[in-house]
Amino acid sequence: MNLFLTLFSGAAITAGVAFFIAGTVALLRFPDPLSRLHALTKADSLGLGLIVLGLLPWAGGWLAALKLILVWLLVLLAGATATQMIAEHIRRSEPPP
Amino acid sequence: MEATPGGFLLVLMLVVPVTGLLLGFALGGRLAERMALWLLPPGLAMAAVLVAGLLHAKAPVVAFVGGWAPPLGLALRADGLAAAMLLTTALIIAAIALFARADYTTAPGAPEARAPLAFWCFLLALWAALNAAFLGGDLFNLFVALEMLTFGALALACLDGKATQFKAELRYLLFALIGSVLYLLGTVLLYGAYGTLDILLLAEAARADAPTIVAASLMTVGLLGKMALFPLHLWLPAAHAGAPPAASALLSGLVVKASYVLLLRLWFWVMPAALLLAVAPILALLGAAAILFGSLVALRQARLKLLVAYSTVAQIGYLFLMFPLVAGSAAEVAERAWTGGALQAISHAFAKAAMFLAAGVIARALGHDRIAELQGAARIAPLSVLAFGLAGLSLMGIPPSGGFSAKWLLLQAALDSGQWWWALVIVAGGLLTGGYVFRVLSAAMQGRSAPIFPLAPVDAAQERVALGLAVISVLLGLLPLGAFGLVLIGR
Amino acid sequence: MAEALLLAAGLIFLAALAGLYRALRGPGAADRMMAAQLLCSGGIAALLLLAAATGLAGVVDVALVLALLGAFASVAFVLAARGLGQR
Amino acid sequence: MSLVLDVMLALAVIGVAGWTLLVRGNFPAVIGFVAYGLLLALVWVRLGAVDVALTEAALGAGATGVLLLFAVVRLRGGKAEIDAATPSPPQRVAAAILCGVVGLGLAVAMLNLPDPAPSLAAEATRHLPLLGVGNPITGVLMAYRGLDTLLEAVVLVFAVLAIWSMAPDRRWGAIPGPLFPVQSSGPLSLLARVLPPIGIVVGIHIAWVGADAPGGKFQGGTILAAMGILAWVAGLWRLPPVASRGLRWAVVAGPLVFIGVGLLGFVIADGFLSYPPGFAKPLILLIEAAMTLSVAAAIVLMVAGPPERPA
Amino acid sequence: MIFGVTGAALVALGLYGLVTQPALLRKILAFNLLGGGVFLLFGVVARRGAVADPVPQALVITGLVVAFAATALALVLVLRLFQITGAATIAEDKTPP
Repeated sequence: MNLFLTLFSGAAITAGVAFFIAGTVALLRFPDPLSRLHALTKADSLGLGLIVLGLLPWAGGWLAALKLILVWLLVLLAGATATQMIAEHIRRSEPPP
Repeated sequence: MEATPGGFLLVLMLVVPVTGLLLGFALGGRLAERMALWLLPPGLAMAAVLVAGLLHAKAPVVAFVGGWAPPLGLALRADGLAAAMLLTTALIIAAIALFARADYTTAPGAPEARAPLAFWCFLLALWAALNAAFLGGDLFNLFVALEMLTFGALALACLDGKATQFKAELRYLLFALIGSVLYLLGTVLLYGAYGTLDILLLAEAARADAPTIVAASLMTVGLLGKMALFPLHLWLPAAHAGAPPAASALLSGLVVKASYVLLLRLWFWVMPAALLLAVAPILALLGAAAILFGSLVALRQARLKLLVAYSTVAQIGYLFLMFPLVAGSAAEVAERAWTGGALQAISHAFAKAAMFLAAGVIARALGHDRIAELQGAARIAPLSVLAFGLAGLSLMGIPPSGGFSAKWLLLQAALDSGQWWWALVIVAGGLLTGGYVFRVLSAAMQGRSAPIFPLAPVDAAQERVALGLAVISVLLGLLPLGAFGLVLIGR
Repeated sequence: MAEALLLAAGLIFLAALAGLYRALRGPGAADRMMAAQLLCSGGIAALLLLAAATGLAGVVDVALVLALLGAFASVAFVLAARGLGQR
Repeated sequence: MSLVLDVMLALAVIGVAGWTLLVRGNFPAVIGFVAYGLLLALVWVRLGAVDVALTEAALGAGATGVLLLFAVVRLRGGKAEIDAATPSPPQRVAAAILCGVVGLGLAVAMLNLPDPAPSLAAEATRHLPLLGVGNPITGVLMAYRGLDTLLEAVVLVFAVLAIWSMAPDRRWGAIPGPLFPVQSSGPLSLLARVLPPIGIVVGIHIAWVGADAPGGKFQGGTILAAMGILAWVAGLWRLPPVASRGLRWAVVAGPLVFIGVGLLGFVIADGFLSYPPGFAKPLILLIEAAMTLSVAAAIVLMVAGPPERPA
Repeated sequence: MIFGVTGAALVALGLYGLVTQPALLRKILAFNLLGGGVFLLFGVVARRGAVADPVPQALVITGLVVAFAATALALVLVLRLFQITGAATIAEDKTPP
């Protein structure tokens, strides 16, 4: 059981790290702001979600686990709203050619 | 060091004005003014009782806040110097409160206005901050006290809401903030080196190693910036001259002294004697430069308030002459120099407060403060001109006055310790001071015959307050020197 | 286990730092805000991993505060950028 | 591994600081500053100072960042004037040398601190059972160095009043800060409705656990303040005017309760700010509760600024 | 000790910015950078012993609050100066009043 959990966590966290790195690469390489934004938020909210998932079994207590999930939900919420606002800002300030 | 009976008095000296400020702010309007005026008598009484108790017991009063002894806890200590400064503070605050009643009163039933509320609250705030700065026994606690002082002074100085004030006070704030940061850097190094920030415990432990030397230099530069010793005086003239008269009197008379007392504590308590001996001549040299430079520039000022502010730059210089005279001198000479320095701080506080208040009254009456056009001032505001003159006597060091006693003691100590060159500076400074005070007085005395009408009526009560402060600065010189044994207690 | 978690934290942190390069370059305010956002979520992830690795009490709370204020700061950034654009 | 992480962090902090100083444009500089605060919070975690990390994240990066950001929007300085105030190259070189000397001196001093390091850790922990609190930092802030904390609480009141008193006379009694249009729909409105309830719970949680775990009034109060500011910028909450007595009592309640409990010590214990055995924890919690409210109110008001629109 | 040197470097950087930056806003920003460095030194001092010393950490919390208040106050002064005169620096006026 324990081994299984460890493997599961390892996989989830590795995947999470990979998503973060992908997000950064996207931020650095993609040509226009909107596509960068698109790639970035997906990457980091999913990446964080996977890491939280990986850490959940080790949280030690349901309160601590709840806190982890809350962190993730907050980041999701922030990502969703901020992204939309940034997108709106881009649209306003840089009209498409 | 143990806590002593009577320590509760020290706590109350902090808590009473703070509570007054909080309640005054919350209740607002006329009650803020009432609160400040009500607290003057108990505040004065506490300071007087403290001084009397100290003179009686001949030992400092100590309180451990919350019962926690240093190094873990915080100590409040009132030695002779602190007690003398506390009484000076209480007297000057009371005088300024009486002076300001004419300017910042709220009529019964009138809506609350900005300037009066801010003035009365910050008067109490500055009082609390000054008390905290004189009583603090812990270097970090003193940092918080200095920050309180900066904020309060800043708010009072900007009270008129003029752009020139904002500019001058921003410059002051930047100097003060850099000063605070340098001071804070010193405290972190001292904590790292000794594991305590209590002044007396540090005094027992201090060594002359790298962290201590770096800490001492950072803290000294920071405090010198806060008290505007030449060449870090750039912010002072505009900041002090631009403020409303009541605020200028507080800033020039008292606020710079808080950093001074802290600097004394740092060097004469905390730092090892060897370091002090090396640094004292440098400080005194800067002081001498401040005296000569400040006085010369004051002599050339066209505006009365700027002249008074540059006079502060010069008079601060005298405070530093005591460093080499106390350090490494025979006990008797050191005591004389110490008393002279402390007396200079006190008599300058009274004299400069009187001068700024008098200058404020004159400027208001004439509608300007150009020295060349002061004719008739002596007829419109005779008591204010008299107050200016008396305060000037004290600053010059003409007997009998507090300033004379102070400068005489420093002069004697300089000659007795064989450092005659400081004596020359003292004499030259006195002559230059005479020059600029005389310039103002002669301009104010002119124009006896031409009819002159004041722009605004002169408030007799305000004139009397200014005169009262000037008289105190003179009377200090009539007290027997033994009375100043107070400032030697706990040295 | 702890070492592996630290390694993961380090990698994520490095990625977020590289993203900060975008903030250095710009060009628009939007890119800078994105970089700050990435640094914030990267920081949160690194903190969660650190908390698991060291077992230090309260580190998750720091992540929680960052998550809350990160959302708040992004909103403030956009509002401010809007204000700049309008004038 | 930890060493690598620390070196990386240190380099990042210095790099971001340098960039914040040098970058053209105020807006990017503030973003740089927020990133700097975030990195510092990580550094504090690495130093094992979780209480400070919380404070840095909430107050240092969050609240200060927003404060600076609002200022950037409202300040747009003239170019010529900036050039006139820019120091000449020789002055800059002199400043660089001077600052370099200070930095070098500090580094030397830090490296020469005595070993073993003097520390009050044992002493601070030893008396904790007497206070009934588990977090030694709360012990220092609320008991051993309670006076520092009291004065600092008063400094916040000073700052609020000082900021208000900078307003023009005719604006006295008005509502602080600029006006934000009501957001009835859109992402900001959603966030401003969803986040504050969560934030308030988290803020109270952080303030509450402070007695035994990292947290406390300043951190919790800052989070509450951030939620208030969010509701304010979304137009969902109107700030009360500065004439409001309720608002003023909210600002001074914390320090007043602090002083009240302190004075109570004269009667029921050994003097000012001393707690009677057995009652230390409830009294500390009482002060913390009142202070959380006041800190939150003070921070909202400091971010909002002087009164500027009629009530 | 890495962070000790970092703190010293931040202090030097912040001080340099505070002295040389012309715009007031940037000076205030530099002051905050400087503050971060100073507090970091406190943290390093707290960390030197075998057990973390809570006293310097508590001092930092106090210091952070005071620095925040100072920043708020300075910014309001800058803002008011700007509103009245349009000035964003405290350069000496060319023509004395």
